Amino acid sequence: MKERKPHKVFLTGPITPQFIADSIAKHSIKTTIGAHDIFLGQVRRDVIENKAVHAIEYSAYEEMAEEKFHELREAAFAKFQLTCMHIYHSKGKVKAGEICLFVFVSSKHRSSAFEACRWIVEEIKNNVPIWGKEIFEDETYVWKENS
Amino acid sequence: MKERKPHKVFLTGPITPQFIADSIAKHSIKTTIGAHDIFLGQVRRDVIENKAVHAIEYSAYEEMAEEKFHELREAAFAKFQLTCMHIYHSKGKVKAGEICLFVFVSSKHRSSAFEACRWIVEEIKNNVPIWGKEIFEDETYVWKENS
Amino acid sequence: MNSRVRLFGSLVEIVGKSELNVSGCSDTQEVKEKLASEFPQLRKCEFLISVDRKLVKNNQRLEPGNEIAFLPPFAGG
Amino acid sequence: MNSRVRLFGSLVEIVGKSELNVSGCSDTQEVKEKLASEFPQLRKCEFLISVDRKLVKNNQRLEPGNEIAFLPPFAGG
Repeated sequence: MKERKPHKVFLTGPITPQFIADSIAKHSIKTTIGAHDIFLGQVRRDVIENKAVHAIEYSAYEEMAEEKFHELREAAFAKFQLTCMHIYHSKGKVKAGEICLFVFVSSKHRSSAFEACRWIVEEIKNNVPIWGKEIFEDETYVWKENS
Repeated sequence: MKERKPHKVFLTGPITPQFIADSIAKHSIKTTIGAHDIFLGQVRRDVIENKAVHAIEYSAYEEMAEEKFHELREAAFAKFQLTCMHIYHSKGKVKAGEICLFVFVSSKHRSSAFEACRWIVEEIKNNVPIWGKEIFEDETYVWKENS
Repeated sequence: MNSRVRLFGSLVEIVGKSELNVSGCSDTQEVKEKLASEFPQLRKCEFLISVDRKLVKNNQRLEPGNEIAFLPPFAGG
Repeated sequence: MNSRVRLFGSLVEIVGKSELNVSGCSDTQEVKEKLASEFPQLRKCEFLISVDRKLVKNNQRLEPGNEIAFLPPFAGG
């Protein structure tokens, strides 16, 4: 089996549309790819007890999270017919409307990309030690809970 | 029900990463969105009888296709809890490695975006009158068949 | 009655043009037969027929001004 | 034996720091009890425990040098 170099998942602050465009552009040389599925998590301006979320501040048990991401990556390649996969997650502050999660899966045919992308997002939500503080305009906060 | 303006689906030539980035960026003001799912179709350099596909030239029954895209859009909004959806398809020549289809679905929670995106891509493949000529380096070609 | 027939994809090459007129046909089945007798290769082709941009299930009576189209298997995406 | 315990998310606020040392515990259950008696609010918190970055199912014996962590419910994505 080809050894896949674990890459850095955490990026400080929001994931920019330009970063996403650059990632997409890099795949034009991989001409066995027919389908990409991209999931983006965007911070919602949820209203909690009359206060609107202004930003989420993400923190993680980074060493464990990077191990989990690596396991998840190996499992995804074993489970699905993939050409490429990339995961990026923000750490630090991400404002409402900005992007905090970028999962990018590429395959020859669309079904593998779709299935893998969805599976990966669920795995991240359930099994990777990341936390978020939902910060309001007045700087009070609550700890985010995943639904 | 809110009237949704049908937008132009066909773009001449490949869909660029920059176009995708600009579309993503426009959604940062929509702060009820928590999840985006983006599907990209990329032209594969398939080898058919020892000749590699250099490009696909897309053509469509445009008037009918635009009607179908509009119906599909209305059906998707009725069927799934969506905030936004955009579909772009190339016409004319798209080289191997370039992007010919961009489906962009946004919703509050991830499951609607995932389900809608996949549904829309299948609908496009099955029900929209678009054709593609797979052109080889030597300018011979075959008509593409969807799998 | 004169009917306008549009052709797409591989069918354009078989017929040699992307549009033609047929006369004296009262339904889509007759249009199909008429063109197939003129262009026998069409009999080997798989295609659907639309009238005014709606797919025809079996056969459909034609009205003046209908736009008929012959559509080979779709290959978008 | 001295064990290093790392805390994350909301638990950092309850304990007042992100890392501490506990002594005299031979398994994860003992660490949990010891910290809960010192910080009673922990009893109301939902969290998992990891040892050397692997989640502990029930209880786990500790070895010198193990890194223990208390992990509130994950909220990534």
